[in-house]
Amino acid sequence: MQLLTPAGERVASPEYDPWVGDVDDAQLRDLYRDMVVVRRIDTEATALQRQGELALWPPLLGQEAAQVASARALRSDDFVFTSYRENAVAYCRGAAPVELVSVWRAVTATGWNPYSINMATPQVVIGAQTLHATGYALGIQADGADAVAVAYFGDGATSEGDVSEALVFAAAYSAPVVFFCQNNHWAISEPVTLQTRGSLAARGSGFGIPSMRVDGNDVLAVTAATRIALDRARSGGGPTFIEAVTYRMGPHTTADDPTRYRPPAELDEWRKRDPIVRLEAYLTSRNELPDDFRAEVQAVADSTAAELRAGCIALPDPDPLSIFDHVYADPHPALEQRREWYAHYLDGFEAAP
Amino acid sequence: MQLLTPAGERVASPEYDPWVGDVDDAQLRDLYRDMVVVRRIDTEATALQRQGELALWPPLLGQEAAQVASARALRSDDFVFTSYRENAVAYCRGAAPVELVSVWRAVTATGWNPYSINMATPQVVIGAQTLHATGYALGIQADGADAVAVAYFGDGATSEGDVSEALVFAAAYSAPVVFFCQNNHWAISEPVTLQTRGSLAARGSGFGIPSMRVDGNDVLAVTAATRIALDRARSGGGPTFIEAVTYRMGPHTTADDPTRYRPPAELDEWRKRDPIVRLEAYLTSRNELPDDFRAEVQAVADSTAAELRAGCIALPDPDPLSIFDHVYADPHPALEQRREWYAHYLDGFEAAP
Amino acid sequence: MSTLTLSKAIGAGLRRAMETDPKVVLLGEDIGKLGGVYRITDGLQADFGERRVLDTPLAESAIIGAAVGLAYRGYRPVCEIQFDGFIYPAFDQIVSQVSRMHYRTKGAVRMPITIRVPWGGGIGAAEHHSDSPEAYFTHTAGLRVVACSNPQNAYTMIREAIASDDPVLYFEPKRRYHLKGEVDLEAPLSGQSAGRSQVLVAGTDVTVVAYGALVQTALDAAAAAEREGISIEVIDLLSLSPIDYAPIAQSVRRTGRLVVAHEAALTGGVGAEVCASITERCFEYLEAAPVRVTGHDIPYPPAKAEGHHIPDLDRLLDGIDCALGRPNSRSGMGAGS
Amino acid sequence: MSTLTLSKAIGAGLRRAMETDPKVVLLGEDIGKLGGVYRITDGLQADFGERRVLDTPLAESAIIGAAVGLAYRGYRPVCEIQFDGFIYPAFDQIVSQVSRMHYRTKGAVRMPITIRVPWGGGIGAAEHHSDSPEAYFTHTAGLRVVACSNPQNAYTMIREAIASDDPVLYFEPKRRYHLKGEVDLEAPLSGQSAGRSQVLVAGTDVTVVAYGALVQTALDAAAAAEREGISIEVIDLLSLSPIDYAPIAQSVRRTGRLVVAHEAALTGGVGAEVCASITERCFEYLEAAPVRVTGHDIPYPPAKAEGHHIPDLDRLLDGIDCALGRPNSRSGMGAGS
Ligand SMILES: Cc1ncc(C[n+]2csc(CCOP(=O)(O)OP(=O)(O)O)c2C)c(N)n1
Ligand SMILES: Cc1ncc(C[n+]2csc(CCOP(=O)(O)OP(=O)(O)O)c2C)c(N)n1
Ligand SMILES: [Mg+2]
Ligand SMILES: [Mg+2]
Repeated sequence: MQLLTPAGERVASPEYDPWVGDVDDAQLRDLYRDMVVVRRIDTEATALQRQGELALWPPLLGQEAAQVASARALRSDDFVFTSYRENAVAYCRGAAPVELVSVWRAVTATGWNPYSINMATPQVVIGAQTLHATGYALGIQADGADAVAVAYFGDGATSEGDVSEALVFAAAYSAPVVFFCQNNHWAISEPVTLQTRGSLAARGSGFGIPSMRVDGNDVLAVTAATRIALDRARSGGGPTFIEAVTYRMGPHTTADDPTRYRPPAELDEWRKRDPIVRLEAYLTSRNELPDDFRAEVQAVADSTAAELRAGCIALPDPDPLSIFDHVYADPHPALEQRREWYAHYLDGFEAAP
Repeated sequence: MQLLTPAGERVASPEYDPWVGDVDDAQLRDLYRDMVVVRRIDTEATALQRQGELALWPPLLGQEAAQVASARALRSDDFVFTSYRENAVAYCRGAAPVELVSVWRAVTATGWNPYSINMATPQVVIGAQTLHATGYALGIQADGADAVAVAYFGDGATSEGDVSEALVFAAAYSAPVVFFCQNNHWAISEPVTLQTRGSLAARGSGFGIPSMRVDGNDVLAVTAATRIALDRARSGGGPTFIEAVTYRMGPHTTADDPTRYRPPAELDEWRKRDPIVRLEAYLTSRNELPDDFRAEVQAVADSTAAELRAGCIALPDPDPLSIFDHVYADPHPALEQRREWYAHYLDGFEAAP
Repeated sequence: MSTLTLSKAIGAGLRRAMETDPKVVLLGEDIGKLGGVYRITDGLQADFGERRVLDTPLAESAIIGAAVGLAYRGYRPVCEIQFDGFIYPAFDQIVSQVSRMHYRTKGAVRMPITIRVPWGGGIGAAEHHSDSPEAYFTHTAGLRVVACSNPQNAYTMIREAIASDDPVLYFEPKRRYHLKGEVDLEAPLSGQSAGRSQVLVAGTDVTVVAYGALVQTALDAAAAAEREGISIEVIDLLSLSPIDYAPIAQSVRRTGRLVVAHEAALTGGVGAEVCASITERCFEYLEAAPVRVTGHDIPYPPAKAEGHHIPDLDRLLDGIDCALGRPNSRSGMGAGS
Repeated sequence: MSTLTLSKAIGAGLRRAMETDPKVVLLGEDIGKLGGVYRITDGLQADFGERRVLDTPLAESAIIGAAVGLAYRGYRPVCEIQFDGFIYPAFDQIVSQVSRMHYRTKGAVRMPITIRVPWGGGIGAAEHHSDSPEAYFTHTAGLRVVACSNPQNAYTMIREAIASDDPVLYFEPKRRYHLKGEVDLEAPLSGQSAGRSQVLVAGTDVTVVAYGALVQTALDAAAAAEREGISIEVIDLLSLSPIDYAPIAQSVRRTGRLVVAHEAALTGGVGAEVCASITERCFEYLEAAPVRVTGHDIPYPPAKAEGHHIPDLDRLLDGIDCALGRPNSRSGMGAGS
């Protein structure tokens, strides 16, 4: 599915247009702003990593449309479970800039309280979160609520047994969950063709789940697909599988060197389909991207980046004894004792001459 | 796909008939004999369990066509990985009757040497063997051989992550493996509709694997499907997924009581599609099931059952110290020492007055 | 007071928990209409409906992973793993998700998940139906691990497990499912009791620590030893993680001798931890090295030979003799080198 | 002799094994073109082809399960698990299949599978990239478990692991990947050496047992203690299952004091087993309770705090003081009750 061509031309679609009928230029400009800001966040975080302020960073460069458009389609009471690369999703859910990087600075286990933005902390174990989303959806169902659980995951993740099991469970119970797969063509050094021969959307269908394949660099297509899926889930229609076809334009993480495995021509090809450029072209063609708006967006991006940087650098190292916090919710005397011992041990150093 | 109706009428199929063109009445009688014998084995083993001679038995009643026709389509150098219910497959591969029950008498970990009949020992962990078959197929591929690995598993198994991962791997490498799923409609007390909304064959397709749904109680259809799959695998075409639709007419195991969960009408319905009755009807309609042949078959079945019973009852209890055998292939002094200690411990009882 | 079997006591505890808290939901294979292969959940789906007692597709990782999501949403899922040997497909979800989510979210997200595991050997079962995987979980921070041993504690502990805001692995000794006993259905719950080991028999010569099915064997051993004039103190761990060492240490300070018994393999089992911890606590009081009476370091053998694998009364008495320095099977064998 | 880093030594060992035996095949995520995230397999796919060095789909259970099938067919698969924390999805295949297949088939089917695990903390990594799961495997009969600690033993032991007809978990201490050392590429293999612990420093006052990354720390501790006039004997376990107790017992009979160190959690770790086993063997020789210096019973913490979790030189020296009864952090704290 494509509603905006790479050149920024609007393609009519009798089937999908109704789903984005209300998306006017103002809304598109909002999406544009989000995308520019998250790209700026991404650049800043990468820079912070290069400067030694972050231990690692997984850039989302190129996946802005897939993440922003899908996240903006959600209601605040929907609940999102993601992998580690969905920083734009977290931004749209309301995470503060510094909350996006604190985990990558290795000073905390989580950047935010999941209940404050209705989004779980990033999941590092590939695919595991798809089951959490499915279970959460069972809870929504039991509550009789009309919220939706959304699972974000990558093309590589589709090979993990957990993802297939999540599809099985979701289908079995018609659970209100949206499986949002960002096919960014790579899982570290492995091309998507190693994970599947056909499309990933076909995978979803095989589990009896309505599935869509959309241009993930097209904000309108992603919006339409996400809305269709959410609507189905809210109205008791069960799960949907969305394959958003996009591209990881950067390295897997800042520790990765894609030149070892990726043909440069491929990247060049995808540069032409840059999601921001595309929306820019469309809005420009409609004279809906005036200079003052661009300037405003740039200002927001810059100030967000500055806030991110300042917040990041100011993040304190964790208190040594905090490593004993929250292992258990109920009291645990043995661990308390260990903490006391360790405090005593540390005190020994301070006491030492 | 169906080539023989439940009433035993031959249905022409331009697509599949060529695959069973050579299956003449003599061959059908052979399949008939196998089915009758394995049903007799099944009955005898169930009786042995009721009499306390076996700890447990998983009957295959109703699945004779699916197992016999597929197993008889294999070459001896193909390698088979099954679950616990494929006793007819083991019989066709050449397992002696007593070898089918020795594990269920709990006196040994395996009934046969896998290399003697090119079939792995039954797998109890649901779905695990599908990965073994896939790995074996990678070995065939690396050897440049044209053998095929075959994985048998149930409808319930399709929900396990391992089975999905096996499909992913098989597709990724175009491995010469056949996934033979016996959809017998139940996984203990759970109907297949809990495991999937659509057909299971659709599941295979979703992984990019050519898939077929066949009447599993129809020896001809099963033969055709298996041959198509084997031919594809041998000629470099990669994996195939076969859903053989059949029915578990008995309990899950002798420990199970299906009246707790299964509508009796369903069983009645499937009795009308009994695979043996069907082939009987077809052969009888062609006057190809003379009384003397039926008598011969009955004699083989009875003598096989007698052999099974005699062999079963004669099986010795395991030697106590044998529990230390084969834990490791290379020497393991610590375990040797433990064995010595335990022998010494046991000797103490004999020495005691 | 009611007389119940251990299995019925668990069922009664589940029912009670479901009545008390609408957030308690059950997930597992065949737990609905069938009531589970051991009928523990018999009647619960009929009474509480399909939304609270979920027959799940055949996928253990998903059972636990879905429970994580339900807990995220404020539920208290109780998962049944059909047999001990089928918990491994869910291992990743248990050790990387269930055990760490509260830590990962700095306490924001609780994981009040109970994982019920019909457990252990001695029932003549097929492969993978007699495993003792408890040590994998006691080595995993963030989990609590308990093992019931009689109808009363089975009833109380399942309720406590469900009431705990932490994830609890609840091990049920299959071969004691039919053990009968008086159960006080109104016995008070204790937030602490999950961590409290219990002295069942007072004694002065040797401290015997057991849990699960072997508690009964330890009681038998105490009776048998008594007839020989040896006084055994029997302690039921009840909680395997954390272990409440106070009663054990007190006991060993008096007896000077310790025997720990379990069905699981010797190497790296719970016995190793108990022996090491008690040696740390009671070194000066020990009159002999603590003794472990355990399964061998072998895969679970064919059931006809299982009596040679898992410790029985004789093996335990032999271990007690060893702790007492009396003639025993290890005498003169050396303990390796 | 060549000077190699530990990581290059493993790569050299893999290459040598592949040259020697055409049945050796490699499986793992990103091990082909990329050469693995740690570049251990760098260049191997280019030289041996895609049929012998398989980049696999992203599925750990399948990597191990496929290796089982390859072993069935007569191959010797070497699997790379990308990071310690990602071995759990394969847990079922490892403990229910790999470890038991030889037993299950009464020796007919061999499982010469090597599972390489980049392992442990201290590298500032994200969650699940610093786990120490070795005790799960040492508790599992049918597996062998080894841990290398320097370039020479890394090279020799990977070759031995691949040559073994048993499955071997091969743990690679990530934070020592860059450790350089002389490697004799022609050093003889020993069918036994996988089970042989090694005395690295002779000493008389305390026996310190370590493995993997902490061997280096133990050597540092021995040097530091020596400056204080304390003589430490350092033993590298090398094999965690089985453990070769002879050198340790001999040492403890002389020193009377034992310290065991590991990064993994205290409870149920390898240290518990070593302490229990050595107490069994050397009870009369022990002058103090064996001491464990280990990670805490917590999930792996954020990396900026990892130095407070995994033992370092000071923690080890503190443990040595404890074993010697010298003033130390535990003095006056009691060991719980
Ligand atoms: C269970 C597990 N195995 C391996 C890894 C290591 N790993 C981290 S990211 C990654 C690739 C993921 O690819 P994909 O799902 O396509 O997501 P993307 O990185 O492209 O966003 C791998 C193999 C992991 N984190 N978890
Ligand atoms: C991993 C695992 N989980 C649970 C079980 C318990 N169990 C044994 S058979 C069975 C049902 C299998 O159903 P299916 O795959 O349809 O095979 P069938 O019994 O119908 O032949 C279950 C749940 C098991 N053996 N392994
Ligand atoms: Mg990707
Ligand atoms: Mg079935």
